Amino acid sequence: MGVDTFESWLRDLASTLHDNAAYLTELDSAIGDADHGSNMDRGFQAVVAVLDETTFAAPDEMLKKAGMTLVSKVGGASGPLYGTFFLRFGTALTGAEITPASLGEALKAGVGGILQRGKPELGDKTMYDAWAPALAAYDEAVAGGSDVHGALVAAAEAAAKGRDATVPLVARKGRASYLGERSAGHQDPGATSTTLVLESAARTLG
Amino acid sequence: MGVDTFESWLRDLASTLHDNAAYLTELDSAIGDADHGSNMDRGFQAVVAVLDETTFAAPDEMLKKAGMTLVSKVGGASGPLYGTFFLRFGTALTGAEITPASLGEALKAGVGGILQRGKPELGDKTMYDAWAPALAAYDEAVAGGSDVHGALVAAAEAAAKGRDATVPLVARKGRASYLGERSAGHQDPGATSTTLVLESAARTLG
Amino acid sequence: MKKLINDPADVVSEALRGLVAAHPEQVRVDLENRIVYRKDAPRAGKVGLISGGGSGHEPMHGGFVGLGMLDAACAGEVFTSPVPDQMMAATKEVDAGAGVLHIVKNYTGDVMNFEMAAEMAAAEAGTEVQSVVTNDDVAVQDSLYTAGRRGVGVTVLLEKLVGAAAEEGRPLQEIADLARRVNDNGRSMGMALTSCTVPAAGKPTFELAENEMEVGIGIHGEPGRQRLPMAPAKEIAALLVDPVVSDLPYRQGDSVIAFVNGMGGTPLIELYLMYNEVRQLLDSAGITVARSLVGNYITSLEMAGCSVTLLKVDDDLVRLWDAPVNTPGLRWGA
Amino acid sequence: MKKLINDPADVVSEALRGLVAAHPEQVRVDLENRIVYRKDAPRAGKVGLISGGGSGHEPMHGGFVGLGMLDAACAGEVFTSPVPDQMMAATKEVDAGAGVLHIVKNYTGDVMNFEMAAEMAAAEAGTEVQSVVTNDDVAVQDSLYTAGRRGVGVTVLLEKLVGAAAEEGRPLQEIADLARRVNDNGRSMGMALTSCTVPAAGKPTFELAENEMEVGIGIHGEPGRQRLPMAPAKEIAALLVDPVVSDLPYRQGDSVIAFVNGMGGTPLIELYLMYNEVRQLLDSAGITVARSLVGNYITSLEMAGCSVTLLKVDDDLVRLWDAPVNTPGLRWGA
Ligand SMILES: Nc1ncnc2c1ncn2[C@@H]1O[C@H](COP(=O)(O)OP(=O)(O)O)[C@@H](O)[C@H]1O
Ligand SMILES: Nc1ncnc2c1ncn2[C@@H]1O[C@H](COP(=O)(O)OP(=O)(O)O)[C@@H](O)[C@H]1O
Ligand SMILES: [Mg+2]
Ligand SMILES: [Mg+2]
Ligand SMILES: [Mg+2]
Ligand SMILES: [Mg+2]
Repeated sequence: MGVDTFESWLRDLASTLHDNAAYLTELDSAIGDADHGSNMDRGFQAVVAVLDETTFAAPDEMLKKAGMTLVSKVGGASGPLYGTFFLRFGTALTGAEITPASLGEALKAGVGGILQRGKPELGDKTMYDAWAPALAAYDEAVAGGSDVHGALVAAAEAAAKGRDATVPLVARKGRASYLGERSAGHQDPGATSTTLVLESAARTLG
Repeated sequence: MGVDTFESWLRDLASTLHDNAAYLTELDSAIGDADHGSNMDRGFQAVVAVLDETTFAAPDEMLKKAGMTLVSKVGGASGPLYGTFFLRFGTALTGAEITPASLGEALKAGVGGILQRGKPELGDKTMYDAWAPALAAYDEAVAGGSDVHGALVAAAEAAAKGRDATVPLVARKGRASYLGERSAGHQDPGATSTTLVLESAARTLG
Repeated sequence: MKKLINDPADVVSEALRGLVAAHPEQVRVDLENRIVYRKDAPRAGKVGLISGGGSGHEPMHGGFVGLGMLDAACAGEVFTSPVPDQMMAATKEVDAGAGVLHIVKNYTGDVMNFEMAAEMAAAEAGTEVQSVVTNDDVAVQDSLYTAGRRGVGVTVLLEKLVGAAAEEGRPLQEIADLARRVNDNGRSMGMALTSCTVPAAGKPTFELAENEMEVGIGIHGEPGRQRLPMAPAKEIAALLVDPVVSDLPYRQGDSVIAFVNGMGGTPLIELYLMYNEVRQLLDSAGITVARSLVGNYITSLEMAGCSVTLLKVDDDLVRLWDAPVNTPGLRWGA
Repeated sequence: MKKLINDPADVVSEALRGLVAAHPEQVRVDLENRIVYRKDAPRAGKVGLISGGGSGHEPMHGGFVGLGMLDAACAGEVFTSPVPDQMMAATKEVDAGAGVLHIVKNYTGDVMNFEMAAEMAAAEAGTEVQSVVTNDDVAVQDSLYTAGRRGVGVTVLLEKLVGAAAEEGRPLQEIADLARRVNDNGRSMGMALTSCTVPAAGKPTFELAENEMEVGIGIHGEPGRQRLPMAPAKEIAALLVDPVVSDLPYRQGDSVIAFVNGMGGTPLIELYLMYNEVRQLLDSAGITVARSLVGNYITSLEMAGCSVTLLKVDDDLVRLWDAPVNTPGLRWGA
């Protein structure tokens, strides 16, 4: 898995987020401020612009640059969260041979960044409700002998379940928390975009 | 025809205008500023309040007071116009024996006040388009031997025709003039209230 | 109708109570007559400046009472000119011997009611009254045979400029001449994205579809001269600026005060965006913007939309513009 | 969606262009970074004050840049907090050696982005940065386990008061302490009559029926805590004032700045009417209104509605409130 593989992930993800921008914003309208789709789209369009004009020697450089680009272009809650994810994810891959295990470590490092910035706990109705089961599923798959692709497919499926499980929750973090009980019955936009990130990874990596 | 007769006119007119307030405002919405009904209603409610608390010795005093009340309570275009009408109408009746002819003179004096203040010309799409034919019809009826009641019925019918004839006109005076060609196809609110004034007179005077 | 009101009949008097409660250092209010007075009116030796009109145009006129602007403002019902009694009471109250100027927007009702007040004040108290009628709206054809053009945005600029001149102690005739000169040099044009609802009427004055706008509106929630398909800000700016510029006309090298006014329901972010467009049009026409004003100053209840006013100015007018003003709605240098 | 805009993607930058074109004496703009700077920043010896946040709240924050208020404001996309690069650039630019205070409204995104900027500025330029996070919205339960209360109306008052203190040359720690004291003594509550439309989203964030209102809203067009049947202004005032008063709590004999804020689409006549109601409630609670502010200062695009903010003040705070301020959105004494 080289630079090209990761580039195709980022490009696939950018076009997926573009196609889902209105949907993500719609979800954010119900329990947030109607911008999650435009935020993600703006950020990943900027990542694509960077990919278009830069040649990267190694995946870690490309992923770190993607993270920095998200931090610089997105704003809101998702900018620092996804930005830090990619920064830490890329940093963790520096110098490492890419194996199912090392990729799992890198994912964990990325999510560690999200935990540090946002301090989400499981059940807060945030993107972490998709990331946490995804990490667990990935590790379990790898422990069961799965390759990167298989582990990512398992992670994406777990993320989707985590995403669906956000629906009944009363939010405790992010804007949805301001709604109190009224946040229940709506799917978290960030958990939805996280699922798109992992589904795209499952399609393109490994 | 004494004070009581004119008082019953003013009271009948007040309740007629109250019942038609929404309709007059509706007409004023199309080509004006959506207040003609509330203006007339506010003014005539104030007139009724004056009637309730004051005993008038003669019709002219009562009518002049009604005019001053309209001037003081209505504002807009209709306040000075109807206020001046009743002021001049009352003044013209001072000391006069009330006959079909003297009442006709008084109506003419009232409308003279409207002409002086508003400088409307026939066809400008204003209340004058109802007043002018009404005056002519009144005089013609009197010349033909009609009594006050008969002459007022004729005047009210002519006013209604004049009112209807405002529909196709392009306004040259009042707010409707700002609409230019778009004022055509709408009935003038003031010509409508003028018709109500005369219909009420025909019901109650003579 | 959804509004932050109680009984529609009480809107004007309750808002006046709020105004004086919020600005006790600048104004006092005669609640019975619905007159907002400058706190320290009458001012010895100063020409008294009075304006007024229907309510629903806030901050105009009550918000323009205070040092360097009006001495009194008479508030009518929503969109209905005040009655002569109000203007007469205000005229008597602010006359400090130097006479009084009535600033009247050109609407049949306003003109007639102010006229009656001036006649009454002259007859009763011997007060010298002059009137200036503003009529800057180029959407309406000016003609002797019609009601003529409406008075809109220029009224705000005029009240500021003439207010500063009156503060200097200039005599009534000079003040009145200045007011007429300001009116003659100003032009405006407005547009609406939505209608508005007169509280007593209870429903919108007109209906506009999602893809339509009204161009050539006034400030009374009335429909405009034309209903056009909705357009980008850049095109709307041209629709407003072009007829204004060509009417006076304003020429290359002219210096102006440029005023982008919100109709009440349009947020500041859009007004600044519009000002950016207007400014580009003026720049390319070679018209210099000496001063600018952007915000909700002469409104039409909660109508969304805006108007553009240009006023040709010389150094004297710019100096008067910069002079201190201390009112609820406009304040600087004090 | 009907707005006075061109491409939704250009709304923020075009509005910033308009802002600086309209107020060239007060501000300059870094268009690339979307930062509004006080014209003469940095000011030697003065603590630099920076705020910022999503756009759509105009005049906040760009309109509060100038003498006696902010040195810089970072504008994010509509309702999206700005990015760390902006705050870092602004921090470096306004630091005159006395350090910089970041004024941050409590939203996850704002807090995280400002935090990253402060870390980066400290690491890169050695700038001493303190942050104050405003969280005055009583509609939201404060708790360690949640995102906590939102920062709303108090932010405006804080920027004015702390701005005046910074103008006096007070040191960073004192300024930061003052800012925290102001935040601790302020509470707010808001309501909406309509939703608003984020330009990039193209349709209203939520739908409200003709007989409904949202109570406990923030400033991002989000639905509130409760949907209630529409009510008269008097009842709405009580719905806002009661939870505010009982939260701090404000007590009989307390002196406050009372702030009735419009959400953007509500005209001034209604805001003054609301202020009249709020004032009566405070009067009967024995709370003294030392100063007041009524108008559209922290808005939510074209949303109709209002919020009430109370801030308990002592003589020192009143003096800071009265100190000169010269910004596009708030101006007196200068
Ligand atoms: N403290 C947090 N920790 C983790 N994720 C969070 C946190 N706060 C918000 N989020 C995620 O961010 C998403 C919202 O992102 P976005 O709409 O782009 O930002 P904003 O809320 O600033 O408008 C939420 O749906 C949620 O998943
Ligand atoms: N110059 C005028 N002469 C005669 N009647 C007029 C004139 N201007 C307006 N009107 C009448 O006044 C009516 C409007 O009255 P109203 O709505 O109460 O006042 P405003 O136009 O000030 O809102 C018009 O329908 C018209 O009949
Ligand atoms: Mg969001
Ligand atoms: Mg009318
Ligand atoms: Mg009217
Ligand atoms: Mg956001």
